[in-house]
Amino acid sequence: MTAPVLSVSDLVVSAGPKFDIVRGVSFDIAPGEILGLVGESGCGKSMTSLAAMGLLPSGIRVSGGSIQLNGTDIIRLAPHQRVQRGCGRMAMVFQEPMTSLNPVLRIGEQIQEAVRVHDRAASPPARARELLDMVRIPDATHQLRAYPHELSGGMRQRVMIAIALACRPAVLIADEPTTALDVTVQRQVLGLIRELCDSLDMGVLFITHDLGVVAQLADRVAVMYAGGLVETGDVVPLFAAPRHPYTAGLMACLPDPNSDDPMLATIPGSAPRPNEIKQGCPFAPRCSRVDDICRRGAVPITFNDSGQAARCHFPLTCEAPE
Amino acid sequence: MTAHLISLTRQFAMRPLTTLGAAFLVLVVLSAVFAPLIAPFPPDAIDPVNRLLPPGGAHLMGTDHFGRDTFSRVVYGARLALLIGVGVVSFSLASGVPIGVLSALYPRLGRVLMRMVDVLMSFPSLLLALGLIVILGQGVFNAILAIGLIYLTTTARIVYGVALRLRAEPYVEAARSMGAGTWWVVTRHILPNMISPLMVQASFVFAFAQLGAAALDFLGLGAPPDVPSWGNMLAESRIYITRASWLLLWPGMMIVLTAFSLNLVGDWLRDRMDPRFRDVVRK
Amino acid sequence: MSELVLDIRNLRKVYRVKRGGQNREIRAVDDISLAVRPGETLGIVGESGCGKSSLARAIMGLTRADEGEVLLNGTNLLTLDRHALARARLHIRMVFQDPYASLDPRRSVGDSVAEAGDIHGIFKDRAERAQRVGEALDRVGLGARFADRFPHELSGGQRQRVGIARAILPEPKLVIADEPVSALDVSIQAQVLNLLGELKARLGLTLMFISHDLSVVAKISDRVAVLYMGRVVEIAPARPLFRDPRHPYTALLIQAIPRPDPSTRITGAIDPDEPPSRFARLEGCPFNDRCPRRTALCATDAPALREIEPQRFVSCHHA
Amino acid sequence: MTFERVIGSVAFAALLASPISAQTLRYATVSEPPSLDIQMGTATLASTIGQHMFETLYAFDASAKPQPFLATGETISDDEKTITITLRDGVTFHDGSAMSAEDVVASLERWSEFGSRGKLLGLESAEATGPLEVTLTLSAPNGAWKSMMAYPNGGPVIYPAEVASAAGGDAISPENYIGTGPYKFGEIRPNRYVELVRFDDYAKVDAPLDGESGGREALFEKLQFIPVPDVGTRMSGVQAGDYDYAEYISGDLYGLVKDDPSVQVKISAAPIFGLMFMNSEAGPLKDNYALRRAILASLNMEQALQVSVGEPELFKADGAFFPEGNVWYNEAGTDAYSEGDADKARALATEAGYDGTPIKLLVSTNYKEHFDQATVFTRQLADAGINVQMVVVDWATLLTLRGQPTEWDMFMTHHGAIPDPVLLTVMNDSYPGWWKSDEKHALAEKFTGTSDLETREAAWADIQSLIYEQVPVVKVGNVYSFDIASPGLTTPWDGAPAFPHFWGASK
Amino acid sequence: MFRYVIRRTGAAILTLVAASIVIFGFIHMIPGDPVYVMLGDGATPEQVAALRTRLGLDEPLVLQYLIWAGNALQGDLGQSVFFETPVTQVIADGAETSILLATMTMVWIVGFGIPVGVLAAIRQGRWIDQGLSGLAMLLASVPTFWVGLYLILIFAAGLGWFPSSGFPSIFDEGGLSNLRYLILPSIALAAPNAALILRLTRASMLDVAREDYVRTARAKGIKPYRVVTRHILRNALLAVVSAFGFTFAALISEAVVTETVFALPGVGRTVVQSILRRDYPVIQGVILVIVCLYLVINLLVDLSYRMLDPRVELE
Repeated sequence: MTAPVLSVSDLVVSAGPKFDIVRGVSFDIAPGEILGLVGESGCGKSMTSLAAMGLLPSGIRVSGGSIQLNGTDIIRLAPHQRVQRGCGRMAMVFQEPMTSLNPVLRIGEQIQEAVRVHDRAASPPARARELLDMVRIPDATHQLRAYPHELSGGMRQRVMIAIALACRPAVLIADEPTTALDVTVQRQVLGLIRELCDSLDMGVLFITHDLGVVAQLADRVAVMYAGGLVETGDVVPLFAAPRHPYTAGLMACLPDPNSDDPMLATIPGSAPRPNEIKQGCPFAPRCSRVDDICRRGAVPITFNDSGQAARCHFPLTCEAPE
Repeated sequence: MTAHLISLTRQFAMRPLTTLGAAFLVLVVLSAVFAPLIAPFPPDAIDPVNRLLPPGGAHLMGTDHFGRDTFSRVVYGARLALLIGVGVVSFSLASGVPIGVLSALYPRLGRVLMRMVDVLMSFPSLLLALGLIVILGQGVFNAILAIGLIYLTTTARIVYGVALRLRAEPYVEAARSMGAGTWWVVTRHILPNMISPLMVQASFVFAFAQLGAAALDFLGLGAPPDVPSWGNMLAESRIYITRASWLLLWPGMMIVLTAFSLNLVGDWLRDRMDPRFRDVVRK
Repeated sequence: MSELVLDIRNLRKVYRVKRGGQNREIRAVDDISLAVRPGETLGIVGESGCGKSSLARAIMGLTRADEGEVLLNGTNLLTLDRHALARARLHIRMVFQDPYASLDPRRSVGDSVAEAGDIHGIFKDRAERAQRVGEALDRVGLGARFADRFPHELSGGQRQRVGIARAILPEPKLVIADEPVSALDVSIQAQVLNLLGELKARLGLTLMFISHDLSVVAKISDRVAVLYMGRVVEIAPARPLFRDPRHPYTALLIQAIPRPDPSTRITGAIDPDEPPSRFARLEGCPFNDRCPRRTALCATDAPALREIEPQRFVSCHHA
Repeated sequence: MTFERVIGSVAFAALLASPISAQTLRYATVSEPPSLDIQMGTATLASTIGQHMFETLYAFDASAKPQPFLATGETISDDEKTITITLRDGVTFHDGSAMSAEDVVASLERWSEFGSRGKLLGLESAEATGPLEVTLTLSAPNGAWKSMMAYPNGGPVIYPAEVASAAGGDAISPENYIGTGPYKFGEIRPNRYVELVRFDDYAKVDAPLDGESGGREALFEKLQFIPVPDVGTRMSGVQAGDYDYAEYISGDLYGLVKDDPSVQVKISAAPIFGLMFMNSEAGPLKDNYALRRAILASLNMEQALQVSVGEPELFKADGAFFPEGNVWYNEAGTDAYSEGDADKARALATEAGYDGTPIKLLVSTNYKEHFDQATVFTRQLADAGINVQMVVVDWATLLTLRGQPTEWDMFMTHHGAIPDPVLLTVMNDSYPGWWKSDEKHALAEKFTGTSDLETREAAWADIQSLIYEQVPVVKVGNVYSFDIASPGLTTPWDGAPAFPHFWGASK
Repeated sequence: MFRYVIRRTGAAILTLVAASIVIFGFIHMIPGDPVYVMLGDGATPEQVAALRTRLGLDEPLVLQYLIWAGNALQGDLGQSVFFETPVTQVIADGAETSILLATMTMVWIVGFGIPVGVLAAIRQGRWIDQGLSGLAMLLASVPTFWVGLYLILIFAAGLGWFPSSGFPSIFDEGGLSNLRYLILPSIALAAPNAALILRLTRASMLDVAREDYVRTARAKGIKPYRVVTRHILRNALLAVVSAFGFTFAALISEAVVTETVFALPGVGRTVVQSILRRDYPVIQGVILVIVCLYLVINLLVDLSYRMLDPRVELE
């Protein structure tokens, strides 16, 4: 197994005293691997990614754990400090392609700006064109002179990826990069990310709420609920046999047009807000397998044979005999 | 309710300056209401022998060139400040809100009304007020009208902006999809949701009305000069600036502090407000 | 054939905008005809800008359609006078996309649910009003005690239930749900979809369900209409459509749905291929640019919607 | 370098860089001057500026006696109706032409026909009876004729005949400001200044300067009259050396400047006095002389003057309409002046049948003294149970309103120093207030019908008593305004004249 | 672009016409009579009537307006009743002072308001921000004339650093050093407006700082200084620029008072004086010119805004 490029362990992000948004998250990403971090809104997945990028909003800070990029602890370093210390090879693509580009600067300027920061040897215009080619934007020379508002959402997201690639990242964080796009366009952008991940051998942390996207794109999956990871594992076994009741519930919720059952499975209730989380398993109030023990103390992580980890007292056993 | 009160108290504690401002405003209101009890002298009692006395002794803030007690006049001045503020705010809201709301609801009418507002706004505000005063004649009521007209335009603009946004709100759309008429939409949805931007606007208008009234008074076209207003006190005392500069200090401070406090409170209100409207209300 | 609840005939809505000094048209709704039968759920699906929201708004009278008819139980809504139209709106109700913005933050849940009744004065007295509101809230699984709460006290799923309660209170003939679950988390989305299905079964609700998510639409609808650039490109019962799309666009759409199935992996990049600009093409099939099956005919002639087998309508020369 | 030092040094350098020319007199005026056509208007400022350009046939000497100026002398017929004036030879206008009898005739005709003061002369005809001789025919003897001819305010200054006859009743426009004075018109820049420049061909009277008469001499190259309405600004401007002379400094500032070595104080030699007119045409005061006397009795002028003027050196509560030392000074009727007796006033008011009807006192804010005095009066009258309502308007509105008898009962104004009682506004029947009682007319006839000084003095004393009896107007008191000048400015006079003049002045 | 300019200009002209009617109508509603004021105390009714006829005040209002508007189009704003000179000349005489005053004031506003607003924004929440924001609000709450009076008291009468009042032309003796006369007035005038610009700059900086694209810029690894100058400031200034029209109107209003306090021979004081003198033609002319100027400046502001922001299409 190759060494992870990004290693997050026991990350805690707080918005104030006794107000933890991310509660002890750990994961590793290997080069050329896409880790799908999946969870519902407010579960802390975006804060995890922003913490990793050093872009937490003011008032929110990392209060525990470590984040290592190629073995260097980069916690609490803002991106420009990482560049100064030579560990800046991490980039991020955001959810909203419409607002994530500066409206008054041409595409070319915005890409070249990133090139200048990271790649002093390269000629910015040439490199910018190269980057646009990499993200398969046709007619690159012309598009470099375009303003963001002249491009479609899908194109903008490609530009965002081009900007991210400017630092030749070891790790690319993509925070719901396709949520705002139409499905047909989403498919194209996902394909691009897969290809770049493979060809550039980068680690990708792909954050999404969409299990379908994770299933088709990610190599490994981490499921997040109420600020903590509930389950991690390789994509194939995890989707074949989720171990955490929450993961299983989520999958069941997805409408399957091929099923004849008019009703969908549901998870009763809704996810707690960070300040409402009580002792014990945060999923306990909604869990069908809940027992007294779930409401007390820390929940242990259990592993199965295929390395699938779940933080549950009563993980679902595979139907297949062990 | 108590919880609300506690959170309010906490918010004030976070902004000590705003708290001081609010306290000052309470003080101004109290002096306006209880002026006869607070003021040691009638505001128009003339005592030429004791004119232009420096602060101290029986006259806490000294006396003016008539020998009138400055402190008493400052206290009574709060009445006019309050009257002007309340008057201008009421006038500008009473006229600006219908104009803004109607313009937002009826785009055709709105184009005309907003163009008229543009015309009014293309006049420098003080000149507009001066012109009106000269036409209407001098007087407190006319000063209120004149200053109110200035803020009619800004209020109408802001209300227009807010109403446009509210009109596009899905819940307004929902009501319209149920067959709600304009009156229903305005009274049940638009006006109730406009309260907080209006409160912010009102506090700023109140503040700027103080400055506007002071400027009118200063040019001799505001409240009649026999009325003890802070602006009049400044205008009267201005020629004594080198000889009795304290005469300008007290009423000037009152104007500044009142406007400052109102601005602080307005800022605080705005910060508490729905962020969607913040950029509309901010000028 | 039973009487139609809603019969849309040749509906057209064109926005005119100035661009580069020229008047250009966006045909948001371009000659759409659709019918909704009693008790059925008609799904409308399409990508952003395909005209699905404009269609809903035109039916609701929130924007004025340029041409065509919207017949509700045989009455053309577009020719009604203001008062008659207002009353007609009691029978045709809407559930909105954003559960946060579609409830007035200053009105209690009860007031919001009762609003349509209040507007039209259908309650005899306060007691009846309270009772009806309670019933509606019960039906959506919230309970009458929610009537006194305010939207900010509710979760997203609860708000959307309020939105549904508001829609069903006047016992409408038709409910139009415009992306009712797209702002919700998956687990909540399932709850709301179930609720709609349940209400449909229990109240015999007739539903027009609009969404960009074909898998959701297919799940809940009896029939599905696929919209592209303001036109219906395919109408068919849900299951057959999903299994065997006849229009190349429907096929593309279905193929693009991310499936929670790691066996259908995304392996590499595809070249960009995006919906064309929303400005109207003047001739030919609107899908012409992207279509894998296009021929010379497609560039010149716009295909009509035709019934290729019972219940299946496709607008494609090559279907 | 600190911020303060930067600012300081910049300012210092700027000050060094701007020497103010010793050749220019910079005079800070209280307002923008109206037309400088002296014949037509009576604005003080117009006279102050205009007298440097335009000259009269006669001029007052230091003892306020008219002396020949552009004239050299006159003969008067026995019936006092025909006056033959001989003119000084060699006087040239600013346009280079020589002054002739025609110019004088045209000027006097225009003045007597259109000038508000000129009408009072009663000129029947003026004829050039020689190249340098003019014969005037009056409709009736007028004892004040020579004073009227010498008075520069609204007075008969001499213009070239073309200018005078072309203008007729209209104001002469600036390009036609052509006179015989030591300074000629330069330019008017609104809000900035009026500039006069030295007239090099000035024909100086060959006699020492004596008041306004005698040899006037232009020692400055230019005179600039700069409008500076704010009194504090006028004062600090002189203190800072920006202006050489500033008029109308507020009494309250006297204490600040009287011992200041950076200014010289020029107290006016000619007091002005406040007047409160009563309405003889309409309203509750129309012919209720008793009520008017009640009002008079309640007023304490000392207080009013103290408030409005401040410094005791600058006012005198004097009921006589002419200052002590003036030929027209007498104390007739002044017992009733400034009694300040609320009880007496109350009794008088009751006696006059006063029922508490509000009495409208029209006052403007443009003149602080008017407003201050009105405020004090209102208070004093209230103490005597007389209900006065101040109607505060600006001066322009007051001028309009006071022409409408139903709009007011009393109004505040002031009066400048004048050479003859005939020029008192209250003597004019058509002046707002419209005092035209039979008693007044009888006495006025006696007063103007002769040029015998003693008879006229006696008649004036009777008129003054009548004023205190019928109270068409209340005199507030003498106010000695003061001007200030830079220490280097030397003027040929000590007390500032009513219209400060700067011939013979230098710095 | 061209079409846009045409359209905006058309709209501005319409506004101007409406404004001119308002100006004309308002002024004729004013009670008080310029004729009385002109002729002074002793005027007779005949003189008054004669002068009124000469000034055309007897014509029907509509005719008077048409004549006035027609002449105004030809650059003739009539004769000042008081000065007996063309109104255009009266305005030209005040223009130098007012333009210089406005320019100097704008220098303070831009030179102080924007940098300090930026400083406050990048130190958001710290004591320096709280101090500056508080100061800004205080300045915005101070009447300009009061500041003016105290500036005179301290810097002119007290320290003697600057002249207290008046303003000789820079073309007269003293030349450019005469600008020192405008330092105190421009500071008094700038104070509240600079405070507003400061607050606006700060607020829009903070707004922009919350934008996604600023996060993108930071994610690129750009230094904070560059993020501020290149991404935040540039976009924030768009909002500030659009406020300049408003600032200009506020400047004119307050200049009326400031010019009165400092006895500056500017247009603002001319207006006040003319109102008091009932000099109709001057009031009409000055306000018309001011409104014109306001519209032109707003047009320029809009145009420059549109040129700075590529999102807005010029059509």
